[in-house]
Amino acid sequence: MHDTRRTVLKGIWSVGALATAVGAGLLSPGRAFAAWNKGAFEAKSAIDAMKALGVANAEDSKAIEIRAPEIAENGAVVPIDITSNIPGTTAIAVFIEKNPFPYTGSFDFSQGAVPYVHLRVKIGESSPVRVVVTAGGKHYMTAKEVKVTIGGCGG
Amino acid sequence: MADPMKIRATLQGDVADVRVLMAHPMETGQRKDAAGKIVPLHFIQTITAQLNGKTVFNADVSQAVSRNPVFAFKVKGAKAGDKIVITWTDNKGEKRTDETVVRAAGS
Amino acid sequence: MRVALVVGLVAAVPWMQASAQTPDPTAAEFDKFREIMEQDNPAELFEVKGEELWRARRGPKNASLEQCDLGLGPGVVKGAYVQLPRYFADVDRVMDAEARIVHCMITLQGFKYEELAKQPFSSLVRTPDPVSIVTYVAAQSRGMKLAAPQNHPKERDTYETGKAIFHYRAGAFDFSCASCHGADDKRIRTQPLPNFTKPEQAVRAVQGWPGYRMTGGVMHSLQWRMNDCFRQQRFPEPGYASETLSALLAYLTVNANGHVYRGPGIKR
Amino acid sequence: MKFASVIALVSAALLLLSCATPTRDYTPDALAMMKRDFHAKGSAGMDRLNEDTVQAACNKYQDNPPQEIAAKLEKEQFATIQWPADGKLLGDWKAGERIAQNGRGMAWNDKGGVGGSCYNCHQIGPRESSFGTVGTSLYQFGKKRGYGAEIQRYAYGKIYNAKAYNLCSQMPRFGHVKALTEQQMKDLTALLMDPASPVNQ
Repeated sequence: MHDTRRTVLKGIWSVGALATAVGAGLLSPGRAFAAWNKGAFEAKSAIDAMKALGVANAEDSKAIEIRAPEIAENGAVVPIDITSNIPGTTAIAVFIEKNPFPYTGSFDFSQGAVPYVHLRVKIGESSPVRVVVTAGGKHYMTAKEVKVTIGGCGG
Repeated sequence: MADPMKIRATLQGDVADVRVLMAHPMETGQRKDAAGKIVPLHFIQTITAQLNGKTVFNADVSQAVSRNPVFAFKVKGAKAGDKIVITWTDNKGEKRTDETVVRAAGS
Repeated sequence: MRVALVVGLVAAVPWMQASAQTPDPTAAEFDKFREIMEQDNPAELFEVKGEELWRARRGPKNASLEQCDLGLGPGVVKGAYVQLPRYFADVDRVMDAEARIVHCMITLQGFKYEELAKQPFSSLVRTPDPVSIVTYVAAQSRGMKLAAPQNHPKERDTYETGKAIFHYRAGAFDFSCASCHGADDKRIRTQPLPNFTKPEQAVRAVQGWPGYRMTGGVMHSLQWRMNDCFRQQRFPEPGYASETLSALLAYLTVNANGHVYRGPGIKR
Repeated sequence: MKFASVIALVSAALLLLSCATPTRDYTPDALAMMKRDFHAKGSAGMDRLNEDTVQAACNKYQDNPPQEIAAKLEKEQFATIQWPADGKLLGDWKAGERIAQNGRGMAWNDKGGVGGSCYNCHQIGPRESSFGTVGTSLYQFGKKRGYGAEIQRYAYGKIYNAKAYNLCSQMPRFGHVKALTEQQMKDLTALLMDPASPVNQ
């Protein structure tokens, strides 16, 4: 996806668009990456979102660890830990395939940040959680199924 | 104005374990209020974290992140006393910045 | 008919034994991730807010709550929560933490009970002040042992009354609190039901409250938990911060005495 | 089961010893306190705090009434069961599954559309893994017991008034309190007793 971002940044018109966005306060000046990818976030399928991000050609990798519950106690708050053991990892993107808008977020690491992130997400129904890692301009992926159940009255 | 974040940055060796709690409704735009009216989309879109002024962690996220978001990440090469500054921006243009210092484990 | 019933029981027994012997894998999975959730708990956001509210001059009397006596003397917050409910001579009754906070908001700050009781529970758009305050107060007892006192005769009486409330069956479905929380190894849907009549399980009535509830993402106190149990018990509604709820909480907390309270938690 | 309840009694007794022995029955204190503190809300009126004869006996004897009292009251409860006039006890198991899944009904915030809350407490159909364990498993209910008229009657009667069979059962009396209609109870009976129901596969 960072390929896409870099491409966007290199394009003449988009530099102007970015400057406008910075000027409008939508982006902090310290943020060196492209704007929030509306097309990817509004895609209704994971594959369309991946295409919009330019990561649709990812290859399977065992070097990505996803720690998430097999059965989530509550789909409103599902904890996910992601670690990439692929050298040179610069970004991790998360897709919850069965959600209405599968693309959930991208996390970029620079200046010593370890390619690890913990986040908590809403999962509407049992779904694979797919993770795409960007490293050295290439994309790698893996997935883990999370089941969502009906709870009781308690808590 | 948005409520403050709660940020914890603890040193484990030379890696700072940064954990942040944010107060935000993360509305999906699909929920109805008591009167049956759709509550409009309202969610954090971007998060930026800096260590001593250098951007180390950037996130673009969707409304699928849980209400009152929790994130954690790790930064290598940090030391006690380093400054961590985190900023989020939501889809309505609201913004919140908070900071903390990296602490040695157990202090 | 008796024959049919016996058939039913016999058929059920092997299955029940199986469930008693093998630990529930679903529950084990929940517990594993519960720990991760507790590590970073949005309840802390409410704890911070509650502390601000405790210190701020508010209400018609423009006073803070810093002179509120939670049982250990005016202004003492540390360790107060684990020693509640307790008897208070100024009101001649046993009060739980939130009931006492509400009492202080009324007497010290001049708030009206009717106003506080109008919408006492958190919603997606609003967290009532006493909920944040009780979260702050509870957090100041993190890591301490539960020690709800049973010294005053009224504390002992209240415990026994709470116990009787716990076991009282009535209403459209013939339920008591004990219908769900009076036996071991039961669950509703996938939610485990602790047996609150036993000390080692009674702690689960107290532990994790006030709690950040994942459903809806709101902060709830034990006042809400008791209220919602009575709703599902198909009873009429108990008054907010009423003596009935203090009595019930006294029964549950005394049963759990001696266990370490881990502070505000996270709930399904 | 008996053994477990003995253990429960013993541990309850130990608990009492450790917390000063009660000198009397506190139920009247409890009821007086609740009557003072509660208020009617929605469909849940204050009359719900009053015990009927069954609840009173179970409260008085901690769910373990003497045999003769239990037998007499169970007989009374059995007499309240209104059997379908058309003599048919089996409805539509598909509708029954929906009723079994629905946990609404009779609480102060419930408005119409009452369900049976069955999965809250029972394992029933094979496809629903999110089931409670307060009640016994009903999976293969008919297959195990046979599909005869007597078992059909037991299933319908138990749903209608569980207290007719076991006075202090924790199961609500769905027909007796009019939580479920005759058709709904037939549908639930079909869920348990129809050989085509997934419960019996």
